[in-house]
Amino acid sequence: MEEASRASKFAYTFIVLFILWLVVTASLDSQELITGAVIALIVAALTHDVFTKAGLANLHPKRVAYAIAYIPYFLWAMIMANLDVAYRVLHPARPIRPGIVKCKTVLNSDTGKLSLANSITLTPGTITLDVDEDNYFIHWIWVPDEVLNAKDDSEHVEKASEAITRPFEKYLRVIFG
Amino acid sequence: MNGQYASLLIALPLLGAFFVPLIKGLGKKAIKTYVLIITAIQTGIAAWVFQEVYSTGKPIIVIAGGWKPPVGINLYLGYFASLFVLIVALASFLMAVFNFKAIDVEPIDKYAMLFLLLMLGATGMIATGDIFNLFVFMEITAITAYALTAYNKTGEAAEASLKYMILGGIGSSFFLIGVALIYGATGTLNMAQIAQLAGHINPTVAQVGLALIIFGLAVEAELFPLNAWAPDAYQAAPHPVTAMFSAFVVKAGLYAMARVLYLMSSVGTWHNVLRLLVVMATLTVVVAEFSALRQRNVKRMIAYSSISQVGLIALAFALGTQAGVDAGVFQMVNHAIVKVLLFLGVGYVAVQLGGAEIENFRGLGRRMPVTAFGITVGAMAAVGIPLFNIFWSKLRIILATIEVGYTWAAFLVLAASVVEAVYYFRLIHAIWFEGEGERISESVPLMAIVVLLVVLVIAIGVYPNYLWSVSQKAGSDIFNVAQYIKNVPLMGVGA
Amino acid sequence: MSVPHISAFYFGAIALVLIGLYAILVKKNILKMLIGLSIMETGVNLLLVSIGYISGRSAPILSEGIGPNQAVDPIPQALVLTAIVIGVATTAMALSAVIVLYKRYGTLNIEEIRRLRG
Amino acid sequence: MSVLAIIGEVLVLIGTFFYFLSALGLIRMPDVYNRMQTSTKSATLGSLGVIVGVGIWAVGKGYSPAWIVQTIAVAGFLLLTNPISAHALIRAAYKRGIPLWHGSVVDKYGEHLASKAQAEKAEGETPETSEEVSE
Amino acid sequence: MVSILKRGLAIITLLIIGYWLAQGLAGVPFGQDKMLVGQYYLDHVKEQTGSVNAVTAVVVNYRGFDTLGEVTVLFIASTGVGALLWERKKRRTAKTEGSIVLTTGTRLLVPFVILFGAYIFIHGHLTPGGGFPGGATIATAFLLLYMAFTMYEIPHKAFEKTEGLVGMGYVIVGLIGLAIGGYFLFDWIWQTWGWGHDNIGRLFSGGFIPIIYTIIGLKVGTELSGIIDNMLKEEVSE
Amino acid sequence: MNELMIMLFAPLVAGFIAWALDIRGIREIVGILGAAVPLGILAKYYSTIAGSNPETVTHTITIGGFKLLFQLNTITWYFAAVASLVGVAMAFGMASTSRSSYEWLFALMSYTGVLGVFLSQDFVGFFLFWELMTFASFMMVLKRNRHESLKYFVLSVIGAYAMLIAIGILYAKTGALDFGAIRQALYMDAMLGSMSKGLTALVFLLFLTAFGVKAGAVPLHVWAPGAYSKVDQSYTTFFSGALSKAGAYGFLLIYILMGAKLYYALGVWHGHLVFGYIIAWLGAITVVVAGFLAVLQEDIRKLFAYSSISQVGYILLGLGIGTSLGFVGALFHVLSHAVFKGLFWLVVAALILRTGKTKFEDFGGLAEKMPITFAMALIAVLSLAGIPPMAGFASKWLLYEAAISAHMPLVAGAIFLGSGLAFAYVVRFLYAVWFGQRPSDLEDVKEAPLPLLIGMAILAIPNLVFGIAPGLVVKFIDDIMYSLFQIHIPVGGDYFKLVTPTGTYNALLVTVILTLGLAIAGLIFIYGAKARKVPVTDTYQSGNPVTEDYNLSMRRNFYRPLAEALDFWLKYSWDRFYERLAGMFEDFADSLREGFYNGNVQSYAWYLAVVLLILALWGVL
Amino acid sequence: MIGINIYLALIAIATLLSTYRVFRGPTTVDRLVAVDIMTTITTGLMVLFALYYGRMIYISVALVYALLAFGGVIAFARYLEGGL
Ligand code: NA
Ligand code: NA
Repeated sequence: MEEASRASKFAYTFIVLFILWLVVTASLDSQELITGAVIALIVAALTHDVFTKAGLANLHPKRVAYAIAYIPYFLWAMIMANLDVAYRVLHPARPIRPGIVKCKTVLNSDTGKLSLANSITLTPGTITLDVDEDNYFIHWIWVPDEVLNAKDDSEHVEKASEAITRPFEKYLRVIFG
Repeated sequence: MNGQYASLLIALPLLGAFFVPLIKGLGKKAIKTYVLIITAIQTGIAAWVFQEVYSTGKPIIVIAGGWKPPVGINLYLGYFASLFVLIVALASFLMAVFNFKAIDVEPIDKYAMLFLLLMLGATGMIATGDIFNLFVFMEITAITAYALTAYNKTGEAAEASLKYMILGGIGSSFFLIGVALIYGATGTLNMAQIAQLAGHINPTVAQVGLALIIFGLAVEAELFPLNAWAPDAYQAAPHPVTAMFSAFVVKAGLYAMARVLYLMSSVGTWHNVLRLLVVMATLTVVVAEFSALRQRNVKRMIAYSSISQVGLIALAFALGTQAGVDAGVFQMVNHAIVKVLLFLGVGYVAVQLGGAEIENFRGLGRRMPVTAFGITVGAMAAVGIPLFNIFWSKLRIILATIEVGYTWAAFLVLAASVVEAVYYFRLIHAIWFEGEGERISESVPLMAIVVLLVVLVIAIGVYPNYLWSVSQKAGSDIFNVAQYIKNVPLMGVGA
Repeated sequence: MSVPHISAFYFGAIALVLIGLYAILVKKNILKMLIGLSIMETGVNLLLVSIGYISGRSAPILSEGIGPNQAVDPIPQALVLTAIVIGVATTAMALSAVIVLYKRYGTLNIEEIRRLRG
Repeated sequence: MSVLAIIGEVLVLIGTFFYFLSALGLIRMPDVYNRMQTSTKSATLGSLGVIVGVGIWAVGKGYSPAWIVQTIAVAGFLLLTNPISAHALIRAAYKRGIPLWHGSVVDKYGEHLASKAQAEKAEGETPETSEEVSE
Repeated sequence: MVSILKRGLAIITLLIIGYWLAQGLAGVPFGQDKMLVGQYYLDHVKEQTGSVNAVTAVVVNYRGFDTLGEVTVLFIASTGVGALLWERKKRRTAKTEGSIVLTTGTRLLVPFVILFGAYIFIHGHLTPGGGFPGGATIATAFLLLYMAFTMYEIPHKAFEKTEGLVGMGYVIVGLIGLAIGGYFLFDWIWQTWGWGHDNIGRLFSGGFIPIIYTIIGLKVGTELSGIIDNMLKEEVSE
Repeated sequence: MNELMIMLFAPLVAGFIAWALDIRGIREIVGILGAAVPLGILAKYYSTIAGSNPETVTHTITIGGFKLLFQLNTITWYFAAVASLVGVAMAFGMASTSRSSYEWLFALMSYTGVLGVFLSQDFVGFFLFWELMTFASFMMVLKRNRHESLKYFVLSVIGAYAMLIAIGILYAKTGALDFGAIRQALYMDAMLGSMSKGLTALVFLLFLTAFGVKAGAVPLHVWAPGAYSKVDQSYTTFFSGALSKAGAYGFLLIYILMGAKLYYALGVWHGHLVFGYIIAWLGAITVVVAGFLAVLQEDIRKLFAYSSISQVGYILLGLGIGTSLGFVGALFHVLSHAVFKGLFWLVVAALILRTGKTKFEDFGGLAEKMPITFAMALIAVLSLAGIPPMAGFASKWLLYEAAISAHMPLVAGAIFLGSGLAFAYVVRFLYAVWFGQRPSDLEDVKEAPLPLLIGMAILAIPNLVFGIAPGLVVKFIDDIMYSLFQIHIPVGGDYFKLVTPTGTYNALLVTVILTLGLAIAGLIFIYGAKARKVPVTDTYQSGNPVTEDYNLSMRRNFYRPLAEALDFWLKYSWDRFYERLAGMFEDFADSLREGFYNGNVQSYAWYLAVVLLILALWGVL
Repeated sequence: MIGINIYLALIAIATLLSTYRVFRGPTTVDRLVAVDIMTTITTGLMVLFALYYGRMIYISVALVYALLAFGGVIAFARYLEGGL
């Protein structure tokens, strides 16, 4: 994905920042809005280059829709993860079989990779240890048999990705490209 | 001119320091010149304030933000403060001249800022009328001093600075606990109002609070045994800074201690605090003089001498009498002059000859005669020889001490002074009657300062009347708390 | 001699001060001593805030229905803000000095940082 | 008491329970990797529960709806940052050489690093001298 | 043995000191109303300063002089650190690059953190906050940049100049007060011009507080960032 | 400007001018003029302060908040006049011997200091000028010798600070600093006793130390031999002739200010005032010890240095006797010691100037080469040895009478022994330097230069005048005693005759007889005696073999047997004692420094904790 | 707010357990993880207090706190990873 124009980046950053301002102030007072706009403009001018590559393209309706849909999906995943954790913590036998596995992602954008990493970290027994190009190294609290018994590296990656990254990627690929 | 403009005393050094980053690129010399100009203007303002206060006989009360005390913070530029602010500015100005020769380590722009802020800190400490504001200015002074002590970036400098920080940190923490207690008991931070209420607060709180505040300030005021940081810091700091430490930084601490002490004189255990301070001050003198006796590094030797003189001032302040306080102020001024002279001379020798070891002073009379002459006069003055300024103040202090009944303290102090006489004797002898060497050309502006200070030392020695009357007024400013309370326009909050 | 009754906040504050001082008095590593100093400062700040606290009252921000008689003393809070900044400043200075010191002496043990003495 | 308040309070209760679980995991798990597995997630979810719960509860109590906006801001912030810090921590643990628990079954990352180092070494052998000169 | 003795002595000493402090503190009971000047502030803060946050009013208005000093202290620290760690040439010492998670996270967070810092210092008179936390927040943004990118450097010249300029700005605001209202640090916006009197509780009120806090926020932000920069680098031996 | 001030500061100003100009010739003229001014003004005021209706001349200045009171009255005039006389002689001497403007500055500064000490009627002025005088004389010594100047310096500073504490105590107790008020207050307090015995004794002890140092009383004398000998000898004239009198004056001041108080506080022992007795014994010991040491010296400067100490001892002794006769003797001896010892030092100055030698063994037969100097030396010798009709005899005779009439036989014995010792050393001086064989390198020695001779003459004449007419002095002393204590002294007679309760001395008669005798002797010497050449090593020990290591002659180790006899005592030297003390002190200071400032910041933190602990304990308990 | 004591008790236990881990270690990362958990819990607690006192303005305090804590943890983690 090619980089967006400066104006696009700036506009996008400004919009995001202004929305954040609204959230933080939680107010629609005109004075707040004016000030927020001014500050958002200044900060956006200073930071848009850092903040985004895609610029306004991020606000494509499809992406926004997927992003909104992703929230409940992810929350659900997260709650499940925590129930799993509760089980492992509270179980007297402490049922764990940890290991570091390798996945591959189809995501290209940095933001997408970040989201994937964070999503992984917050869900079932997995924490992103490192991301190297498209390889994800993940600490897994219970490495399942099919991953453990994989014949070779590619099968290992395939199985692990299947279990860990794929579920998120279908959303994230749309949202972040 | 409106008295509120005395706030320029604070505003100018701040503006001056904040402006430095903008002229950073102009080079070392330009920055040093700039500092010189700022300190000169500051001296002008301070002189105006001094003139105003002494001619009208009324203090200038700077009311920050227009909030009358105790609601707002006020500066109290009475006889004492206006005198000492002038000394701070003047000493800074003279040392700004010295900077040209003595300071070569980068980054000069940072040095310049810290230099100006050291002046600011001491000015604020002396001028403020609010006890927490005192803390703030004390920290400004202290942190600047930490930075400047380490400025040369040698291991020794860092070592000295760290020692200073640890002890200063403990001191300021307990000072703040003391302030918290006093605030908890009175509900105010204004010094005049605290003085008004001091007699009525819970005696335990008052006692602990007063003790802690004095403890904290005594670290800055270099009282034994809280002064162990001082010789190291004096030795390691850049020479002009050492002179400033001795001339006004420690004085600001001393003044603050005296001010708080007398403000709280209606506290029940006040006299016990005085007695403890007398002991500490006397020991300060004795231990410092002993420590200076066989010192090989002359800068460190003078540092110890400075500490001992400071002990003498503290002793005078701890007597609890008008005579003592007057004498203490008198000594403060004299000591400032003499120590600027000495540290300037010794520092210049160290710059020219590559160190302040005693070996470098042999034959100095032939090599750098004017500097040598200045150091000699400074040394003689420090010993308390007649026709030199300190003779008068030392005499006053001894008489005041014995008058209160601390004959033993006078005994010990004078016994220590014998020691002082011996090491200064050795220095003078080394300078004039030992060693050989070629004549080195001496910087004209610096020698002009040396001569100016020598003239001051002797002029006050021969004709002390003016300075004595000034000191008396300044002393009564500290001692006469009732007058102080009256002078501060307290609005009727709570009272 | 009587046993003073003080609140848990005061107690905690004093405890922090003393723990900090203990570190300064006992630890051989200058960094640990500086940490002690910071702990002490924290204790002092806690003490200041505690002194200004008034039971059953709220922060001295007079919005959301809080009136002048429902707020705690604003002064100590203002003082603590200042004290915290000063503490940060001191710590920063101290750390820089430690960096220089370590570069020159190669040690942080205070028994070996004694070139200036006597 | 409104429904919102009840929902909010329940969320807070769940949240604090997850706090407890999180800390328990911190105690029970055998090594730093597994401790993080159990703790980071629970603490984050716990916070989510507590913070959003407070927002809902506040609205239920009749406070301004701004509460819910602000609490969501905090929760969102934690949701973004907590996994990042967890990631940074686990990476630090690995890079510091803290060994995996003896019961661990696989370490693909270790293999990856080893092969990478070998490749670099092979690559760096020939142009080593010229590189130094050019610098 | 010596060490045990030392520890023991330290503990005994400290316990006695602690007991003494406790005795003193017992005289200022916890939770009681001890206010004198404090109550005056609470009673008059809104009408006199336009600030809802009494702490802010104390910090910026009633005890503004302290705050000027406080700003100075931080400036000193920044200058002092700069002086002590000054080298002709410096570089970072970090051995590993931040992972993509951290770098991307930082990219996303930085604008928000700066915005939030600005929010904090602009709202100092309305919420608990102000220039110092605001500035610290902004500095956190730069800290994150340093943590994520080993090559990152703040724009030094711009930062130093900003530091100086906003510092001067503070003093000049005070001097304008002296010129207009007759007192150094006089809040001429609120008290002379009377701007925002009908706005108490909303953003455009509080006299010069937002101005001062903006100044402080920028100053603290740049200074702390500068300190971070200095601390993270070491000399390049040539 | 007031004449008192002119008188006081003329020397100092002249010194500054001489120093600043630093032009040979002008320097000397300015210096002599400055030194002469006080003498002139004193002469002018003689008629005012003396006579049947004496008046005082007073001047007050306010400096540094202190009121300094200067007064010319009989007693201050007397001491000032003695000092000025010596001062002028010194200036003339220095014109010949000193080539240094530095020396002119400090010599004249010390002159001002001495005058200030004598004229001050309050303790601030007294102390100020005391310090000035000490400082200036120290600078003189410092120029030539570090070790001796350090000794002088340390002891002087100790003395000065002892005085300062005493002054402080008196100020604390009386609230006054001027002599009149203090005297009054202490007189009142003598019976009230609000100032305790212990404190009174302490003040006395402190003053004793302060004045004892300056007077060179044993055991505080250790600075004097070195200091007197290691300066320009013309200056020693003043140093030993006038400056040491400040110490004696101080003892007098003790009587004036606190005599009654001391009497009541310390009481009487066997009919003598206890405090006076102490002073008398101090004097007696000084006379004897310094006398012995003088005898044993091989260096003429050292000899006269010890001699000076010994002679000032007489003054203390006289004052210590405490009777009016004792005072008369002491005050007279102030004058005679000043003139004869001053003269001696000028003679020594001439010898050193012309020969460059200082050891007895290097001198000989100079009477022919320096006849005028020799004549002067002869006057000095006679006066010092207490041979009539010189001033020295009169004063010693009076002291002896005083001791006898006060029933202090041991003290009288000391006077007697002291005179014998003095005789012993001056004889050696007379012979070894002036007579006998002249070493070959002294053949070209010339007579002393004119200014030096004038200086000698200035001091020689009073030796004769007051020797022949001691009544002149005694009469004046009577005025002093009356003005001080409202008593007349029990000495009758006229200008030439002194009559005491126990004896009579007719100076004129003695002079006439002696002149006749001398004339006869001179005739015999000129016409009858024939010079006889003897080897330099001619021994006085008939029969003993002369060896290199036991080689005694008038010029070398003359009194070595005496030294050997006194070995048991000489091996204990105060000098060494003080030096060891100082060494111990410095070691202690070092360990204190190393121990306290041990470099470990944790220790320093502990100091803070300990102070907090003390505060806490003090608060808790 | 009936449950406040229960919440506080749970939070207190959690904090206590985390404190144990801070002191127990054994590795520095263990301690840091525990600190991180504590900061997260504290953030929640602060928001809870905002409700307890009925003051929305406290929420932004929690946010500042969370932010600073995040910065601190990241800095420490990066330091442990291989210097800054
Ligand atoms: Na986390
Ligand atoms: Na966190």
